[in-house]
Amino acid sequence: MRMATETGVAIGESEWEVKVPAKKLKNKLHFENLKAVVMDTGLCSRCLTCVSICPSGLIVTAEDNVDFPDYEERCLDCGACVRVCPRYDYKPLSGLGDYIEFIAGQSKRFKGQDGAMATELIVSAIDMGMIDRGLFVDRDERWMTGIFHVQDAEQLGVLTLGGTKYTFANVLPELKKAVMFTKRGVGVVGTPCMVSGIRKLQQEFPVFRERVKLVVGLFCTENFHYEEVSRYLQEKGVDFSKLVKTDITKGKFIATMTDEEVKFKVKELEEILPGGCNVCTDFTAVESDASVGSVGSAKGFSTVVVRAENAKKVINYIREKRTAEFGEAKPEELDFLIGHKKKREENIKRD
Amino acid sequence: MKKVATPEYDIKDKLKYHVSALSTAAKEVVMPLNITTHYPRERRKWPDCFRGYILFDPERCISCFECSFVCPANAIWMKEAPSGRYYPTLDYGKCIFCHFCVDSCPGGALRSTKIHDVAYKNMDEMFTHTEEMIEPPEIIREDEGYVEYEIDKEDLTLKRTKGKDKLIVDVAPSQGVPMVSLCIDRGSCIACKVCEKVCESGAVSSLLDEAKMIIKMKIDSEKCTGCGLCVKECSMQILRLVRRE
Amino acid sequence: MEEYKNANMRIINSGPLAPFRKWASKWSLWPCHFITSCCGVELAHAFAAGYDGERLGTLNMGISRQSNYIIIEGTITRKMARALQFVWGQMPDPKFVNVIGACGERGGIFWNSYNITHPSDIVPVDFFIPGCPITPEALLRGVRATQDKIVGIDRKTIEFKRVELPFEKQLEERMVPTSPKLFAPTPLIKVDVKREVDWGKELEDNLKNKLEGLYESITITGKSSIAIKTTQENLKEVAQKLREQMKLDHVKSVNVIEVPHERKFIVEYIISSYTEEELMPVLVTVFVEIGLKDPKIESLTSIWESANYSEREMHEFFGVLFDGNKGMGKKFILAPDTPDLPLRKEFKIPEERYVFEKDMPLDELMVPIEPPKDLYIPISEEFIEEAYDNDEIVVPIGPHHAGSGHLRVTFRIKGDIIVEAIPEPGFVHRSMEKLAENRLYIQNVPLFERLAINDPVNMNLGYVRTLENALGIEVPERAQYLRTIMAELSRIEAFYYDSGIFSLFFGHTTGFMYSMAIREMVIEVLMGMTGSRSGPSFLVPGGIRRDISDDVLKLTDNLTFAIHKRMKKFEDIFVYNPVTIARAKGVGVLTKADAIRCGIVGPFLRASGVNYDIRKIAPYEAYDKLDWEVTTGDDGDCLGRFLGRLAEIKESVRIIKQAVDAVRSIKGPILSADILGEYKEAASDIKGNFFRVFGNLVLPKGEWTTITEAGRGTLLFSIISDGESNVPYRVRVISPCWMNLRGFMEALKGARYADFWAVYGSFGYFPPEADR
Amino acid sequence: MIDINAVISMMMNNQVDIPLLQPLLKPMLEMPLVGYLIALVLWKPFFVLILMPGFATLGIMLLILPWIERKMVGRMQWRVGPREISPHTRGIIQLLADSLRFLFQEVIIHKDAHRSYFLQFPFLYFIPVLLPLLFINAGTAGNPLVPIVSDYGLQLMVALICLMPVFILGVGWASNNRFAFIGTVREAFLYFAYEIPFIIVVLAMIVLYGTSNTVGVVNAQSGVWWGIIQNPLAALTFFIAMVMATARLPFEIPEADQEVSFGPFVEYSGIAFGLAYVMGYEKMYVLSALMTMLFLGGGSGPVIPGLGELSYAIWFVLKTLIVLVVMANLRGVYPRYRLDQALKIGWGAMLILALVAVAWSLVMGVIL
Repeated sequence: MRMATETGVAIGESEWEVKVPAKKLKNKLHFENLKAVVMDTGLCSRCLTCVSICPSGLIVTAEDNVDFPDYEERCLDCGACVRVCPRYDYKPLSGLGDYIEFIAGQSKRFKGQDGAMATELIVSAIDMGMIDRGLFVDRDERWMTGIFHVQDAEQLGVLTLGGTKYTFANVLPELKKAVMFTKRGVGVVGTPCMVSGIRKLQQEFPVFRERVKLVVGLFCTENFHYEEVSRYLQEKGVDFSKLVKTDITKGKFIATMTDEEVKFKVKELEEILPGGCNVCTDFTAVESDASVGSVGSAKGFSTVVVRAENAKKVINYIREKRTAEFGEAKPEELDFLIGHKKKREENIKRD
Repeated sequence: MKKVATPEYDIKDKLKYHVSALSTAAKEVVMPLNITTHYPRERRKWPDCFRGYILFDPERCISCFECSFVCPANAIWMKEAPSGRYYPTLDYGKCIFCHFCVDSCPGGALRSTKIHDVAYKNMDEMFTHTEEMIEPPEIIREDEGYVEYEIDKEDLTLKRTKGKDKLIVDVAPSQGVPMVSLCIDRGSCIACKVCEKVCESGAVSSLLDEAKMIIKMKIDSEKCTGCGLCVKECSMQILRLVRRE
Repeated sequence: MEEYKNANMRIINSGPLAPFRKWASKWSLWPCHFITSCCGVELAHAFAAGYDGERLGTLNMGISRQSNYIIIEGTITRKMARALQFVWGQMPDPKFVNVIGACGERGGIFWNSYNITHPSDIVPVDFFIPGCPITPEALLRGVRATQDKIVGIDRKTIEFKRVELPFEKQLEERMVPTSPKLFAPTPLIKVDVKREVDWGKELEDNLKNKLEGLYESITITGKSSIAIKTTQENLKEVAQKLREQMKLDHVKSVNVIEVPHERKFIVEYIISSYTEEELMPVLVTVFVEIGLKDPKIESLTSIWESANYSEREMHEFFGVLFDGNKGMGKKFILAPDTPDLPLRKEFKIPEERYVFEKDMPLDELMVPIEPPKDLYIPISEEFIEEAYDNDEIVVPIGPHHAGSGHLRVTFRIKGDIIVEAIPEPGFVHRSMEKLAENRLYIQNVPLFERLAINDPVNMNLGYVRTLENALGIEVPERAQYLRTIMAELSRIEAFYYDSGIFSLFFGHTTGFMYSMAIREMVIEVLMGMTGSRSGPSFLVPGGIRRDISDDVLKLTDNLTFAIHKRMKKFEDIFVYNPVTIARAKGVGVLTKADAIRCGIVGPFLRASGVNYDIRKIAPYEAYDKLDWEVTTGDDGDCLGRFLGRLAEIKESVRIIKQAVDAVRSIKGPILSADILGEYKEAASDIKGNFFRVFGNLVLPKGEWTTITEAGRGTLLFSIISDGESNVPYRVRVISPCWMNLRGFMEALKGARYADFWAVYGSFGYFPPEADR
Repeated sequence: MIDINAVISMMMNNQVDIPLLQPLLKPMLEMPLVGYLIALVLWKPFFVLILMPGFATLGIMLLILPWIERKMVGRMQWRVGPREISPHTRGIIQLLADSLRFLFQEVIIHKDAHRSYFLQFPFLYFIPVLLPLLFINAGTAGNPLVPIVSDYGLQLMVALICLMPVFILGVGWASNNRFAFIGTVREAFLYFAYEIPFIIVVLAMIVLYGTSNTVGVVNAQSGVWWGIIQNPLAALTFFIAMVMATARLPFEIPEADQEVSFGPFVEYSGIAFGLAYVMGYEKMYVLSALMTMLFLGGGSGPVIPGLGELSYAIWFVLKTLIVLVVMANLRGVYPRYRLDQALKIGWGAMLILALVAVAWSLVMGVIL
């Protein structure tokens, strides 16, 4: 990339040591370990941390399931995937976590699902120069997710950036790219599993520690495989070409279309619930710098749980720039969903 | 600013210019300023910097792929030699003789000749294997002499010399700035050994210490040719090329 | 294909008279020179005074019926392929085919273009001659090889010696490196990146007043360039105001940038002025953003006629509908079977490969291309009907015609007067803009040189200067002078090529030979400097590739004296020949108003009386340090254009003389330290560090537009970079000939049929440059 | 019945006498058949028409002249012209190779062409080209070398020459091609532009010489009083008309290859084109011969010892050759006029010149 053309690089070292993770199953490839421990046991939350770190870049998502075709010969067996997988030795987190501030906010600049505060946070961080790019989940007209590197508030003119998508997105692989391209830092919005994946990456690798500056988590009940949810919704009579937004409130799944609305109980979606979400107990992205979600605040507002200093800085910046207005949020409203997810702990089979 | 007006000819000028044109032609018939090179029987003498067919010296090649990367026509594809290293092959069906490759070659393994007049019967012959690029090729020479264009303050004159012009110029092979690859962020290394696998000179080595469960990565700066492939390929971008002290 | 070849040989060898047949065919190969692209220039040299192919009995014919030998010169585009089929089919047996130039073999530098074909799929090729462009000697070698083949001598022209490669220690199985190209994910594309320069405040305010409430933003994007963002609705009004109140009277470029991930097109008009003294160097960019779905925008042709052809081009490339332009929905540059909307990002062209796998079949080296099947009729039936109703005849000239290179013009002629001339460019469209989007910045240097191989250095300079402006690099003084010398030499080359063609169009072969002889001298000098006859990719961002020795400079100095003798003879026998004057004077007149309206450029604009020369108004390199004059004229007819350029060439000689004297006293590096970075050793010769220095150039974010005065006029490069990828996001090239095409057609109106060639020659129209 | 001896004696009385060959011929003439043959060959009319300056010379000219043209123009253009085919003789056999190649090459007759005419015209063209030679006088004042002596020789020649363009028109019409049509129309336009001055000039010379008998014409130019000296204007006009008539540059308008790609001949290939290609040269030869006779004193010149009357023929051919070469070399000097300009010249300057020439002749005629 920026090879020797950039001047004044620190003289590095020509000898160094790297620790490799211990293998649970000996004389097996690391990936096979991962496969046995995480994927086959249905723990995999498809956060794609392994995909992002794999040096061979050959771990792929086939039909939304993480897979490594002919890993026997292609795998480099470096163990990176094992090092970074948040579920490899899984310590389920739950609850609200500790926070500095618990507020509701509504962006003046952006129209989103609710308050569009996730967008607001990232963009403000860009404006204040903390980061030079934020990762957003974009979707095409068929609601396939893609990642958008936002570098400028103007780019938020692309309407499909806002709004919740209840399907998985390859955020972390793009995060790797973003980290390699970035000059100041990267901000990212992700589901709780992704957040913990990022944290794992950061604790393992200084590069991510330095360059991922802002992690915004989302309140997440569950997330669906694109194939299945699309099939399911089409059965329900949802026309993707006309679909405007999807939302879950009051235990109801609401798909709003240009002309009509399709509603049904979230419970019904249980049947296509992925295994990873089935064992996920984290609703509020406890590890994030700031969590954002609709629950717990008035209509048109989104709840913001500020957990870390950098997020606090951004909030203050927003306050002084007045790009959003803030209101009261009620933590107790979250309790139901937190509890709902906490119940999933028993789905984890301990061996 | 200078204005150019087109001439108005009256009958007198017309006659004048008719005469001048005719007389010029007549003069040329009598004593022509001939500048023709009788090609098959004699060649123009190109300058030594002429960019023609390219020769290759495996001793100096560090397999850095730079010739292949820089080639605008993608005419240079690297081929694995018996020794397991990659050497360039050249496809004259694409080559545009820009010699970016020659200028790129840090070891000076590629060098230029003045061979340029070749006709192939089929396109497969135009692909030149590495083995064929080492020794200067034989081309049909029907020439008994060579012509030099000599431009003095008066005019261009042709200097004809008997004997065959030497097409293989020996220029000193270039030497790029010596570089060496180093790791600038040991912490972020995941020991994927891509650098080792991609290294053409075997300078990067890794040693697994079963007991302590660590891998010792090592770049032997003596062996390192500074080809920069590891730097390019490192998935964590933690290697850099720096000047060899 | 093989059996065709054998059939020809069988004819040659048949009958009791075979020996005579062989002998006759051998010594009487009349090439119907199939001028298709750059290599035509070197073909001209091979058959001109320098090498005189006629010695070998090969008399250039140019008419298929009477010739028995095709020399295919370089690129065969999808359009041209049809002409090739025609011409080859019309030639009487036995006939032979040579292909010269890499483009005609495995595609050369255009190997992954969407618009080329491989001649070997279309006609039976007897010999392939490598080179880009080939040297005349190589071409004659091809002729010799054909002669040998005819008389049955079968020998290889080159014999390689195989040397076994040394075995060393076996390295174990290794990975092969990936491509050096880096594409930033979802890049940020902005054409109006604000830059801090102490310029243009009052212009900005002026514009703001004039366009009150019509613009969204007005940004100063650099020295003497300013960007106005407006909306679809207001665009026309803005244009109107700029035209009337600001005297911005011509369009330099119409550009469309597709940003798929933001679901938008950016449509921009780069406009400037020929009438306002202080606005001349200013580039005003007016742009709007429109949605990706059925993009539609109001055409500005009614305001700026000069935008006409560029709009049609963009419509063809991107599918943006310019509402109100007559040419919408018609094929203009592309052939019927070239892929639609080729410049959209979703249209991918083949990727480079860097590794030759073990026992890989050789035909994988070539991108397989389906040769066109249908034969393609350009003229619509009703057009012909209409013509006949008005008692006019329809005469299509070209693409293969002794008098027109590779441009097709369809005439409606009443009596002897041209009523209407419909141009059809694109026979040499090699899709440079698309290719440039897929190559490293440095790899585009030779690519854009192929715009006009007879004016190589100026093309080269235009692109390199754009990179330098973007990177903010100051070229060392010595390099500046050397570049000036080369650029002027190349200007002389360009002129003498055009004047050669001009005289040939008048049937005056002597003028052609003299011009080519003078070019031969210039080439000798350029070759001494760069090492290549007409493809020196010698200029690089930050300077030149290597220093130039003093004896070559001496040679250059001599040239500036010696050239006059032969120039004089050329003038005596052709330029001031009464017949030439009679043919060219008062023919194809472009008035000043027309010239500005059609936005023609360069010497042809000056010949119409506009004092506009970029070397003066926005001096670059060493032009402001030297003493020279702009030449203009008032007549604007063919003769005026021609004599104006002639006078300009004399100025060029002056410039070279001064520059040579100056550069001798200037010592120092020829590559700027800013670009060399830590490779300081390369300051006088890049050898050995080329890729490391230039391989990973990344331009700063934004649009970078630079205009250069090339041999035939304004050469505009507009590079859009995202600031992260090491390949350009979009490159827009507006070459002089492309801008002149409109004026060319304008000048034809009302001229006589035979005047087409006078006008053609006087404009020095070089289709490869126009079609890009 | 014909008395063979009468015929023979008639021949014998009218022989080209070549002193050098006399000793050789004497015994041969004694022999029977061979004698007749020799007698026939040396019979003046036959000799002039068939051998020199007649058909045989014409044939050789057709092979040599283009070569001379290409070499001289080559010199003019700082190059060499045809060479490598026979380096030592400077490639003099180049035209042989070309014509052989044409002979062996496929003749394409495209489906829109009028087949029969398309093939006939190039051959028919020889008639108007060869017939004028019947009246050519290659001799000098006193002893003429002329096949047919006729009081209307010049008129007949002019009539036949004026027939030539008709065939070109036919060729163009037969090949039924857009460019052929344009070229043909141009030819037709030019035809009238040059024929009239041409005829008037010939008329002027008839007035001047007071006879239209080719013998008389040559007799009238005895000594140094060649026609060109007696009436230079006429000579000049005649020359220009000649250049126009043979469509040489700067009047190479009907078959301008850049503009109409050989106009009438665009569709011709192989030997058919070969014939079309030499048409121009045949016409050039005939016209130059006429010019030699009218203005350059026919075959007048110092008698080359030993060759006797043959030397006149040689002088005649040499003069013709000079005229030819001058004409051919114009190619290297001049670009091409536009059609309307050529017409302007034809109907304007040349016509005036021609009329002035007539006046001049009248004056001269009165004076002498």
